[in-house]
Amino acid sequence: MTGFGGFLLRRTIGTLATLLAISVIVYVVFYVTPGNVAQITCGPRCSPEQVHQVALQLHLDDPLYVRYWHFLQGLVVGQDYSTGTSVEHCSAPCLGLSYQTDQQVLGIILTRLPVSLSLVFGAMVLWLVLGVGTGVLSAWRRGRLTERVLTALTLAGWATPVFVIGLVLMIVVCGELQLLPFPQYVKLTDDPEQWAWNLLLPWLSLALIEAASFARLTRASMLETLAEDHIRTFRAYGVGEGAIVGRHALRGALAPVIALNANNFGSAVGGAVLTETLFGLPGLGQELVHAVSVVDLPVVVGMVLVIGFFVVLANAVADVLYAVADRRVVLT
Amino acid sequence: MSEALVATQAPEAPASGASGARQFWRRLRAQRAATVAAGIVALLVLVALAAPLLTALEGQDPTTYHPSLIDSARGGVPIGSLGGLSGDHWLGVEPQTGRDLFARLVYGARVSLGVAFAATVIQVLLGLAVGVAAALGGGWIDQLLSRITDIFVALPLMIMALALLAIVPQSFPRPVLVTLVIGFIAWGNIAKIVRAQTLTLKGLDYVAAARLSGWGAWHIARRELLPGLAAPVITYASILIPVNISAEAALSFLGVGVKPPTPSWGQMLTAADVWYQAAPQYLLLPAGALFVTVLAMTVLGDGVRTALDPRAASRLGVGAGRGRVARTAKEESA
Amino acid sequence: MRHPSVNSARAAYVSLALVVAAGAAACGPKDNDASASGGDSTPHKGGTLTVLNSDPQSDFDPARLYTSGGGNVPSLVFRTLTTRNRADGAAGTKVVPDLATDTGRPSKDATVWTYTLKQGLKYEDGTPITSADIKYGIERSFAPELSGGAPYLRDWLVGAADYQGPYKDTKGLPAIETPDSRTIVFHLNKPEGEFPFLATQTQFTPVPKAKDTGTKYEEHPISSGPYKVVKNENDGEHLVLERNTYWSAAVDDQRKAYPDRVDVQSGLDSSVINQRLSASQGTDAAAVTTDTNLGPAELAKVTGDKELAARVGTGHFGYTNYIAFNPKVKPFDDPKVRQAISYAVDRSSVINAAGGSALAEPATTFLPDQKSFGYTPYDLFPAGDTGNVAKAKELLKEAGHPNGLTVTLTHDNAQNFKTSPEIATAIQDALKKAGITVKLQGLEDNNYSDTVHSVKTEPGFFLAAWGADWPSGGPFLAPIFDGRQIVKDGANFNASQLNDASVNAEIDAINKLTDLDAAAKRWGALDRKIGAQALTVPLFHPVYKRLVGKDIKNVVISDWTGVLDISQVAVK
Amino acid sequence: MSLVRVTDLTVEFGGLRAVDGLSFTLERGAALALVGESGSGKSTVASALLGLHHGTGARVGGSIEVAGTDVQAASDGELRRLRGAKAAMVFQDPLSSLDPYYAIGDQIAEVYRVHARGSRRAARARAVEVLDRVGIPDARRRSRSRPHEFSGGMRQRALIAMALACEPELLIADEPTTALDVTVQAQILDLLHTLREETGMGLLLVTHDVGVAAESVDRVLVMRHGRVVEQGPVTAVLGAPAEPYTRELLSAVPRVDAVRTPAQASEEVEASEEVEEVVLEASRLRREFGRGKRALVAVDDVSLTVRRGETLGVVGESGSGKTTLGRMLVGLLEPTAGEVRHDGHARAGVNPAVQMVFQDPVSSLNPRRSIGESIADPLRARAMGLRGSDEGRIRARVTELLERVGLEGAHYERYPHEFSGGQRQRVGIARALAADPRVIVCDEPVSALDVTTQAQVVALLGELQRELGLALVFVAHDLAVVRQVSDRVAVMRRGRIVETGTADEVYDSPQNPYTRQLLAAVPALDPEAAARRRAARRELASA
Repeated sequence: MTGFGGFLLRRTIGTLATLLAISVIVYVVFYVTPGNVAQITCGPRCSPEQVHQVALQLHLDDPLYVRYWHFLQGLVVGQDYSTGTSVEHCSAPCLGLSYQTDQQVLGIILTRLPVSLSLVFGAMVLWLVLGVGTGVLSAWRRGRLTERVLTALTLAGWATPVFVIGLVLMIVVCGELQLLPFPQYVKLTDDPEQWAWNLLLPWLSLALIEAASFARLTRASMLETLAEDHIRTFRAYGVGEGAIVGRHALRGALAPVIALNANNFGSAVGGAVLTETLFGLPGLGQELVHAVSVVDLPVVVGMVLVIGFFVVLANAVADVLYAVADRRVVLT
Repeated sequence: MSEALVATQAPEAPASGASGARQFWRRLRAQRAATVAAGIVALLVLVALAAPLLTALEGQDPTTYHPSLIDSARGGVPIGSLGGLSGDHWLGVEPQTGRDLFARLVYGARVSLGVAFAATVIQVLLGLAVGVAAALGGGWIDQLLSRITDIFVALPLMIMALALLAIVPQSFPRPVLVTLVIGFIAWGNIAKIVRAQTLTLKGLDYVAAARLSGWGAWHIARRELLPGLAAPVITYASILIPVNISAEAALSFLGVGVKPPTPSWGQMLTAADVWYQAAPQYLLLPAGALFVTVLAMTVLGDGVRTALDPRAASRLGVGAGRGRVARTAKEESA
Repeated sequence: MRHPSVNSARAAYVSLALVVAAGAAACGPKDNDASASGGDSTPHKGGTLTVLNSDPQSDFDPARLYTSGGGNVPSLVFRTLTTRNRADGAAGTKVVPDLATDTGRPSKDATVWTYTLKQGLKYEDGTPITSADIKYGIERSFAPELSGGAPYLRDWLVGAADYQGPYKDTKGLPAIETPDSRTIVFHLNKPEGEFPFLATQTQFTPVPKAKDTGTKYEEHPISSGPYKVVKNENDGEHLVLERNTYWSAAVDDQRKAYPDRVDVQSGLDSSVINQRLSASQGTDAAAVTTDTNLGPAELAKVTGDKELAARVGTGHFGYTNYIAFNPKVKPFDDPKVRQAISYAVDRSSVINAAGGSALAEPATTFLPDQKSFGYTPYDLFPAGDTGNVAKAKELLKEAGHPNGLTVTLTHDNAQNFKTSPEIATAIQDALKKAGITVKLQGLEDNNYSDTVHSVKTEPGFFLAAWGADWPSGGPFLAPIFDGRQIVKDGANFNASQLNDASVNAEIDAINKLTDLDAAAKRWGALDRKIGAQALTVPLFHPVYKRLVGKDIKNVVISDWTGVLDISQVAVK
Repeated sequence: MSLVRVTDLTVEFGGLRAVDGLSFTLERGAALALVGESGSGKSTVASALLGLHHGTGARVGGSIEVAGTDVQAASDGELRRLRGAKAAMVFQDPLSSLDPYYAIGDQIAEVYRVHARGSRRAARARAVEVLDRVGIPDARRRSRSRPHEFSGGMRQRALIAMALACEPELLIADEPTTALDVTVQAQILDLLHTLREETGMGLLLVTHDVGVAAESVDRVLVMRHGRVVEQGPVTAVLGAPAEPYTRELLSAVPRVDAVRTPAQASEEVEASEEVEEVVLEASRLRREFGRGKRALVAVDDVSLTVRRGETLGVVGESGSGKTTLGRMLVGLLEPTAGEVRHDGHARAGVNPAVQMVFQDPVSSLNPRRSIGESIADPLRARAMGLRGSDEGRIRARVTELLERVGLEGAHYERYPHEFSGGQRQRVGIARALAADPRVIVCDEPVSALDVTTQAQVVALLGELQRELGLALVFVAHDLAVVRQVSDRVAVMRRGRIVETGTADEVYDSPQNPYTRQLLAAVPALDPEAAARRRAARRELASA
């Protein structure tokens, strides 16, 4: 299927170009951000001399293009850093070291990525079930009370910021009703059952926000599909209403849902920062907000690239799923 | 929504044009839910604009502290039932500061709605410009603009906002800055929708007919494509406004939104969520206001989209375009 | 008011002596012993203590930590020459020997200090602790890669100003001599009577040169205390300590170390921490926090519930929130204007903004209201509870501003520093009554610290706060009012840029004294003398109220740290 | 007991009465055609037989009995058992009548398993069996492909296969071949004929095309405004119609063999001896779509000329490139090679002198603007140059054009959706005229219209051509209509012109075998002739 190979090649090149452009944007934006990085890294009571030493060590006084060149070098060849007693080599896709913690940025990302992914994947499953489910129900019960109630509920979820829903849910469910333990992140590999229990609330709060847009989209596209001729054909052959809605109308609604899902999934990886902050999940978003506040450029660039990568990846996967679902679409 | 988007008449022909706009309003009024929603949105805008008048009526203002009305020993929780609800504090007082909640909610509407509307207008205009240009440009223009759109979709709004809001000097008015930041970063999706819709419209016969009658590309885009784009853009805009309100609230949560003492619903929500148990009305008021705004905007959006399409006239049984044209005598005889 | 854990210890913009962010909930008001509800209150060994924190234990390296008295969690792993007396209230502000046999023997007018190590001190791997390790530990703190510690060693040790640490010039610091494996002598460039206080900081923790791995040392530092590090994830996000078998109570009478294991989790949201402590489910029953205060909202709920109220500890720490003036900027060069503002301030609405009278006490003196600081109460420009508007207007008229004036108050935007935006608006509202229109200028976290701490860009009128590196007037008044500590081209904390010869001389004189009580009285008098110039308007001292799990026993809160001492707590 | 018995059936949607007291019977194995124009209610009757109006808010009166089931009184369960098992229905547009997301075999299997218990595998086997029965080659492999991978004809065969799956006693076909090309239409009608012979299945055929009816049924029922105009054996009704409306209907049907009546060829054209100048000329036009391997040649080396006052007919099946050619002639599409010359000089891009009338009345007018505005478009475009273009003059011109095409000036403010298909095509013509063109290219202008409306629009075009001396290029797939309007005809196949000449030469003595095959497939009005032609086709196919 050279078509698919061609598509893959074009998309990879496109992705790389996009990510490179993003890294330039982030470097420029954060280069002009005020805040004396050396002073912050060195500590509040450092003398000007000490601050100067730290600035030299982190190449902070180099011009922008030199620092960006170092960044690119790191990506391709890797970089050497001195830990004082020895020299540490950070191998090829090296995103540099955090100014604050001297940890390899790639290491920070790899430890935090599974947290963000498990939060967003779980939330994605929930918002698909909630959103599409509500959409199907309100399309089926069109005009009746159930549809109005469902629409109002999903809109309520959508209108309330996540940090309000999250906290209220937590206080009620974990605090007063004590149905669930307070969320603490447990690695999936360590204990899958605990992992799921602890992430249930964060998933729910994130999903409640996104469910509304899926409900609206599913309802609209299902109504559109139900008005099409082939539904009439199957009715004329005595196929039951349940099968018609379940098999045919829902399948018709899947394609746009896939496209919207890709978009929401991508932005959720970065955007779940509020949920991560509230529930204390050590994810990408939380660390990114912290890194921005202390102007820790290597961490910020590394994280924004990873998040950007997931957004672009999510869109590419959506295009492929779209083409698989609807063979009429040709992958460009 | 700027009038240009909604109007369906050709500018040069005032006679039939006016009827186009008048028909739109008749079709909108014919839908009960949309009319109620339009009323609510109008009320909200009025409240936001007349904030000083309303607070003067109540005899309060959003910034004066009332230490006497809060119990300092218990963390500053308002004294009295329902959060200090009283004759001169219609909606009670704010914990810790004792400021009048009604005044803050009303002034808060200014910022939240102002930022949301303005940011949405920026996103819509940018999305329209890029979307239409990409669809009509074709070839490498399309590729370039689509790539740029991908980049902006990939940039996490929160993080870029955090950085940008830290860079701009303090003299710059913060609400305007927040609007520009949200407006200029989160326009990717609408550009994609506009591009897709323009591509479908471009293929229709009546656009080809317009080309045949000699109109230039720019004129066709404005007169034929834009009205066709109005419906999907309005629908998406009615989704964007609530998203932008929440974005402002999220920025306040991260401490970079609108700064005290300017009140905004986002600010109030950020402060109020911990008071969920001790002073629940402090949380329920802004959250309720937000919910009503979102509901009204969504219903109004659907209503406007239906009213924009003349074919709805027959379904709604109102105004021009609702009847069937009988067969003319000449047709019979031909 | 809470905020996602955005600031890390070292990013504290104000020269906050305290390494761990403000706020902790100890158990029970100061006077009665913190008895867990029901069951006997005598502490027993064993069990696991859980610590729920907002800020991570980042840079867990003795050279990089900026602690007050050796810190809370760090002092479980890093023993120092001297340490703070682990006792309730004022008794807790004394210095006592730790690795050394005494608190140090001053000579040559307190410019030379000699210490001798106790017998039989061992690291977690059984190797003996030597004075050379202490010397190397201090030298490491000068390396640029391991920056972050307190400035005193650099200022006080002879020839230390431009020392670049052991990695660059290997011959070490001559100012520290180690005549034999148990003796160590410090040579200072000027008399410092309070050197024993400095010796409590983690820079005085022994680090064997053979085991030093530079910036990697923080992942597994060699413990000299009752616990050793068995797990350190995400640079202090999750820290697990277990018993150090080579530690013995015989050589350490300060740390009780009842629990077998200490599990320090961080990155949690402050309202979540308070919810978990009040619910006390599962492992949270044996949990405490060392950095999260009860917010005003939670306080309202907690004070209503008898059982919960019993588990709230109150602590006082040497810390003052105040308004700082920069006399080089008009109109604040005129003392009458500064006095007018001092009169007009409404401390009750400021305190409400800071969380109410339970979380903040009004302050009229710059020094904190504790004996160890030599607190001598004075209120030179009495504003009463809600501000003296008449006096303020009168002074303004005299200063030539009959119909009031307009000024700009600069403050930090971040919510994490004691809700400064809300305090700024409280002050704005109060001064309005006195005809002073205040415009607010909120700056982002780092932007604020850069602007405020450089002589060139320092605003005329801004919110600030100061904490004690150790409970004495010295570290409180010297950095702020000593003319010689003004830094022209770097981080300057002498906001009023006061360079008064008599004040400088008095500071030097007090530093000579090794009798700390006498010194304290002198610091109190100096505070009142500086106060007369109305260079600052003290606002309030914070009060820490923190919850503990229901199974926690033997809670000790000293006035040194204001928070429960984790080395005394028991869970069985 | 007859297969279908309908007695004074009435169906009302809201205030509108679509079917007004209709009675007829259909015996087992017999075939009845419901013939009528759009809006006559014929499809409503067909749907009523399967009770498809239940629950749609329509009020259905009278009694309907299908294969022993009283549809009016039947419960939902009984109705579901009736639909597909006893009576099956085939619809008009094959592309949209199948679910695009599922393989064809699965869809047929799904319908089969509703009525016949049996495993999934048995159902799929049955699907392959019926697909093979309706003549789809390599049925097993093709049953796994999706609807869009089938041609129009193949999709209609699949739909018929779906109907056969449960061996119904009655097959209802609602305009089964309207959307198909004439050669494919013939194959489908033949298929229906052979299937009825083999299974003895009854057939109810709904169509607006009298020719199609003549080909394949025993009895005909003519409908108008929901009432029966006339019903009886096909030879009687079509041969000697009793009712005036039936006669009018039959006369409006364009005949392939009808010589173009002299009235249309006006005298003056013969009078002027010198040859009319060429207004539009295309030389060696070529157009490719896509790049590299997947490139598709739509138009391959086509040359033609159009003189003033002359109508050139371009006929061909779907996919022959006739529409692409039309768009290139008008300048909407850039040719890959070759050029188009207006009045002797080549000019790329659109040219006001050449206008176009589009096929689909729905998408040819901007739904959001009144028709007056759309017609005024070319006037305003030209007026852009003149300062102070007078609004009144434009409005007067538009009113004049509206009346000229048979509509009223007062319709200026009305919106496109308020007009019928025929009326909308008239608006399209008015818009084309507004630009005072010398040539109008009509792309399938009447194929979406009823026979009577079709005749009226064609007559209008003829009048305009004579009056204004217009040159017309008439692109269509219906050979009969093309013969009726064209002076010269060009037959296109796979992007090339295979035959050209005067209408009489091409229709009466076709040289090219493809033209002959096309002409043979056109349904004849006379049933006997239809049977003879079907036999001839069968040899042609089997040879």
